[in-house]
Amino acid sequence: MAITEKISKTTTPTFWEGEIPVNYVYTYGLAGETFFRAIKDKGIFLGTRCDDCDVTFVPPKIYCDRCFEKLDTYIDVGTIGYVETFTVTFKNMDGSDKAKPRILAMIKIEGTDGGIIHYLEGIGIEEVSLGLPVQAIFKPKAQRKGGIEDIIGFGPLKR
Amino acid sequence: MVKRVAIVGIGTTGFRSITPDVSYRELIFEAARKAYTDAGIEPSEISGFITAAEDFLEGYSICDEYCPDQIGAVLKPTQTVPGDFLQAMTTGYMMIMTGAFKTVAIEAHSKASNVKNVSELMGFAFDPVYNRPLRETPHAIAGLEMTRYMFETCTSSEQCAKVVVKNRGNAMRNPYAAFGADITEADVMNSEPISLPLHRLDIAPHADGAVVAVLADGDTALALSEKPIWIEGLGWCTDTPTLEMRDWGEAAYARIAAEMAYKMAGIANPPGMIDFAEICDEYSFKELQHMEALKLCRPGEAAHLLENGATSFAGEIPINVSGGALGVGHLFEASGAHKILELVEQLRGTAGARQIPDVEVGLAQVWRGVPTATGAVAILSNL
Amino acid sequence: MGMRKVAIVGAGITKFVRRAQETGKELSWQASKMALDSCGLTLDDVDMVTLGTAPDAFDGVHMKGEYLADGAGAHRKPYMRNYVGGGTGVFSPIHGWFHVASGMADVCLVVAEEKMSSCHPHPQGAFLTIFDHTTEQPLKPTLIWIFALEMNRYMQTYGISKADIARVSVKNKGNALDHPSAQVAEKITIEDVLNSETLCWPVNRLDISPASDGAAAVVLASERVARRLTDKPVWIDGVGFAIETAYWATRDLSYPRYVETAARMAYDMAGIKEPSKEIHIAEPYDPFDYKELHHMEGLMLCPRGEAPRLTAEGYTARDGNMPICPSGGALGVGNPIAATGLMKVIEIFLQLRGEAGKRQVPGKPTCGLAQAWGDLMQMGTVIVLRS
Amino acid sequence: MVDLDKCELGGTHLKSSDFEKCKVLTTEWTPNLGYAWDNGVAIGRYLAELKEGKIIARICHKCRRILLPPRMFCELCFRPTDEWTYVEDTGVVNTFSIAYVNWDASRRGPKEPPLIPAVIEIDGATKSMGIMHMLGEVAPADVKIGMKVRAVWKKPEDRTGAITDILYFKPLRAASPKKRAAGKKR
Repeated sequence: MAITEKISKTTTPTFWEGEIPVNYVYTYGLAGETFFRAIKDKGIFLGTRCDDCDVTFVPPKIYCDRCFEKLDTYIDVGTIGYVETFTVTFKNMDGSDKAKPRILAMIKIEGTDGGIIHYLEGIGIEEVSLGLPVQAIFKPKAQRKGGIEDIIGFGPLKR
Repeated sequence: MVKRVAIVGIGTTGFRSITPDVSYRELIFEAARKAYTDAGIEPSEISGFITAAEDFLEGYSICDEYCPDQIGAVLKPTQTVPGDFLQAMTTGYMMIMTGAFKTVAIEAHSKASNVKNVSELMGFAFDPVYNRPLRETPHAIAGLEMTRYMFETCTSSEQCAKVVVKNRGNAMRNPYAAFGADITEADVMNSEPISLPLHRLDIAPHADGAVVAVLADGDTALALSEKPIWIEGLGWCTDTPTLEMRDWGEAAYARIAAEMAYKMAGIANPPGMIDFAEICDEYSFKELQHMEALKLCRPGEAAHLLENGATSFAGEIPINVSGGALGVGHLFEASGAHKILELVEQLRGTAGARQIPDVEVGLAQVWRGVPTATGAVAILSNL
Repeated sequence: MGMRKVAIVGAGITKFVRRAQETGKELSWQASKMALDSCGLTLDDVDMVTLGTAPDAFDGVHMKGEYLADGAGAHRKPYMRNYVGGGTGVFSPIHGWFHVASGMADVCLVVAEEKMSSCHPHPQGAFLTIFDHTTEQPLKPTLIWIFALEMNRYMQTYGISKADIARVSVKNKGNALDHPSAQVAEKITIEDVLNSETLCWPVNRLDISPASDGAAAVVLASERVARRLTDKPVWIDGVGFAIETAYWATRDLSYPRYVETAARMAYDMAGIKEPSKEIHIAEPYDPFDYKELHHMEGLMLCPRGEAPRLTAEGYTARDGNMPICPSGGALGVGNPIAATGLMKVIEIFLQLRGEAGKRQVPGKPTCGLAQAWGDLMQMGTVIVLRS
Repeated sequence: MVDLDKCELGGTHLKSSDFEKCKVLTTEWTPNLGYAWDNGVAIGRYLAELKEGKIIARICHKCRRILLPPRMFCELCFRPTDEWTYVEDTGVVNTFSIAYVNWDASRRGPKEPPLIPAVIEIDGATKSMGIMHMLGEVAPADVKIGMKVRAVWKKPEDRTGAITDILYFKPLRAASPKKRAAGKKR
């Protein structure tokens, strides 16, 4: 025993409640600004590419994180991708139950090394498989504000 | 020149789901006092101190302020490593290897029970622009990893559930553990779905507790301790924090950290050289994924080793005999501390009912949890 | 002691601004890339990375070291974050020194970042929760209180006037006019400081450094690598750090004992016996103007209570006997906490190499130090550099 | 050669109007970071005694310090502390400030008097064992370092077991300059 006097009644322990009362406003950064403007204005995904490392970044970065070269050429990478992996989520961030379970997936954008993490829409749980081709569904242009929520999700590919 | 570094003392409070009887200061003091008594040293004689902690786990904007008093570090060279205990221990190792520090004390603790909503807190670690607005639970990221891991290695959810059965069972032999239980694979599979394929029981529950360890250079270690536990290998690594660019099936951070630690320890054949391991099982599948990343088996083999009993208490390479995070409790930045505690007890031969006979080399591995891709590896020996 | 020698061989920095468009990752990359370019290295040459960044409550990301990793060059590398509150910026190269002096790394990239503007409406809000949650926060304190309390005690103990202290702000904001990263460089007078808004007496608005976004980086190398890379390595000859009790209200607030303890450790390592003679140039941490004076005394660069007089006599001016904060300091260049500390290390690095441009002090200094302070006026970090 | 003047430095400065006019994309977040910290033995007792209108400390028999706020271990001797002792609710002002800003950097309104936070060395505790608290019933111009003060407690029925059970400390021999207290900056 390291301290010589301890609490010995269940009615004695108390706690003090508090919080960290802060709010945040985040800028999207140089790459993020370009990426989300393209979604908002044109409904397209942009990436950046490092030819030396043979890597295409989606979402784009202004630098290659492998060789640190500056990347400033944005390329349209399309809105089609494949289910890299998925999960059926039952909980919200605060731990509460979702009204109905949703399928969250990592969509690898075709021809790139990155993608988008978002929901699958219009696809049943039993229909999902890894490698399933899907396509981004955007909110109508007028409702888009520039953010990940401008994407409703990814639905079945209609070639 | 300093050639070797050893652990010469360790102390812990043990781990419980709540600790309403003590403040964080009183909790840590107990672990520190035990560690210094175990090492036969007073904090006034220790050259440096490190606390492994993150601000928001403590509920402070600058948690570093509150680290010195309860570890005896007032007016001493003291720092916080916002990372796992294993990373802090690595810093301590480097400090001693510079030749400027003879002894360094490392502290880590968890008061997870004091955080009202751990899920929200962990969600606050998401990228604020690309990921956080979806308001998904952090466990969803683990769910994504699990699906991909199972796909790439042909592993089933039922096999992952067997990790939980093993580790909670192991914890029954560990007096420090908070969550020992005799459960079945069906209990895991029937528990509440959280983010399928993850069920409630696949996820390590949180626990409170503190651990303090004292490191010393070789000469000091031999003077202080009859059985110093030597640090033979260390590795640490961070893969991309960008979820969208991540390799979802493989734990690259663990593989690279292990390669580094094996190289340093001169280990060419890990399964043949490592007697036992404490590896991160914050989620059931992580134990299997990490075994493969650590090259304790080939990709896809971990589940078979588990089913053969090779990783059980009496198996060829016991994994998480302490009960792991699933059985002991998830301890945030003290996760690695608990693993080092177990390694030290096993290598000293003081692990009681869970003592593995004749062990000489043990491996500890941690992962910092969702959404990170950061991990560390330490290899200790009693030789 | 036969320790491995460690040199600073490259440096990079961003502008310090009140609100940056770049994310913290992008700022980190800008500074790190510049640092690597400055010594002709690529990311491939970097063995290990350490990142210094102060509270998560500024950037607004839990475990922000993890979030910033790719911008700091950590991709699949051994990477750690170091953290000692406001002392972090000067501690970062100390943590980097551990990496190289231990023999674990030959090249270590040291990055420091802060994006305070994410915290709204004002980053000050993040400071309420640095106080003890149970025994102090219910009083709704602000960070400025604790400075005001310390400044008042310092003034009272040594009979120092507000004008004596304001002179530091005038000097540093003026020095910063020559720093390309500077956020609040201007030519002001003592009266401007004294007439600026009283926030928490005795602290006025111009006694305080601003909230800032920015990043800085240095490259550390072992002796073997350093000699190959440059004919002007700057050696890390001494490091020191120390923390005081968290029970801050029980301490002597008129003197920073933790800075003295840290300084003694660094001086011992560097073999410095008479700091006021052997140190030619110093960058003590100046988030508040009186802090520069306080820290000069803690660093034993002058007797206790004497720093204001030396400042008034021009001793600490850029062309004085001992230039203090020739960069412009936190008061002039800006104060993105961790990045500020590393900016100070970079300033000494440049001054010792004779590469400080318009800020270059006369007399070819060969020994300088940078110092930062952090937590509840509690943590001292000191690094001694020699050319 | 590192030449800051010749390098193109990063860091793109935005004006606050860039945010207000939505010239840049932003996203907002209010984290839900709530805590219930265990008070434990020492602070638990400290708060319980405050509710009774008393200030309690712990004694370390080795260094003979009387520790306030109380702790179950002596951080200098690194051993358990030994016994409880009550200290006075009077003390001496070690230092003070006169605050015109609130914790979030917002300014206090024209009708709100400035706050006077202080470090108060409590009588009966070891010399220099201070706590931070507020001063009241005193004009800012009359506050002096070294001034003797006494706690003004909330009414017993209003106390909750908190540091705010003490409303503030007032001068021991108050010059009762209550009316002069408001507003005037030093």
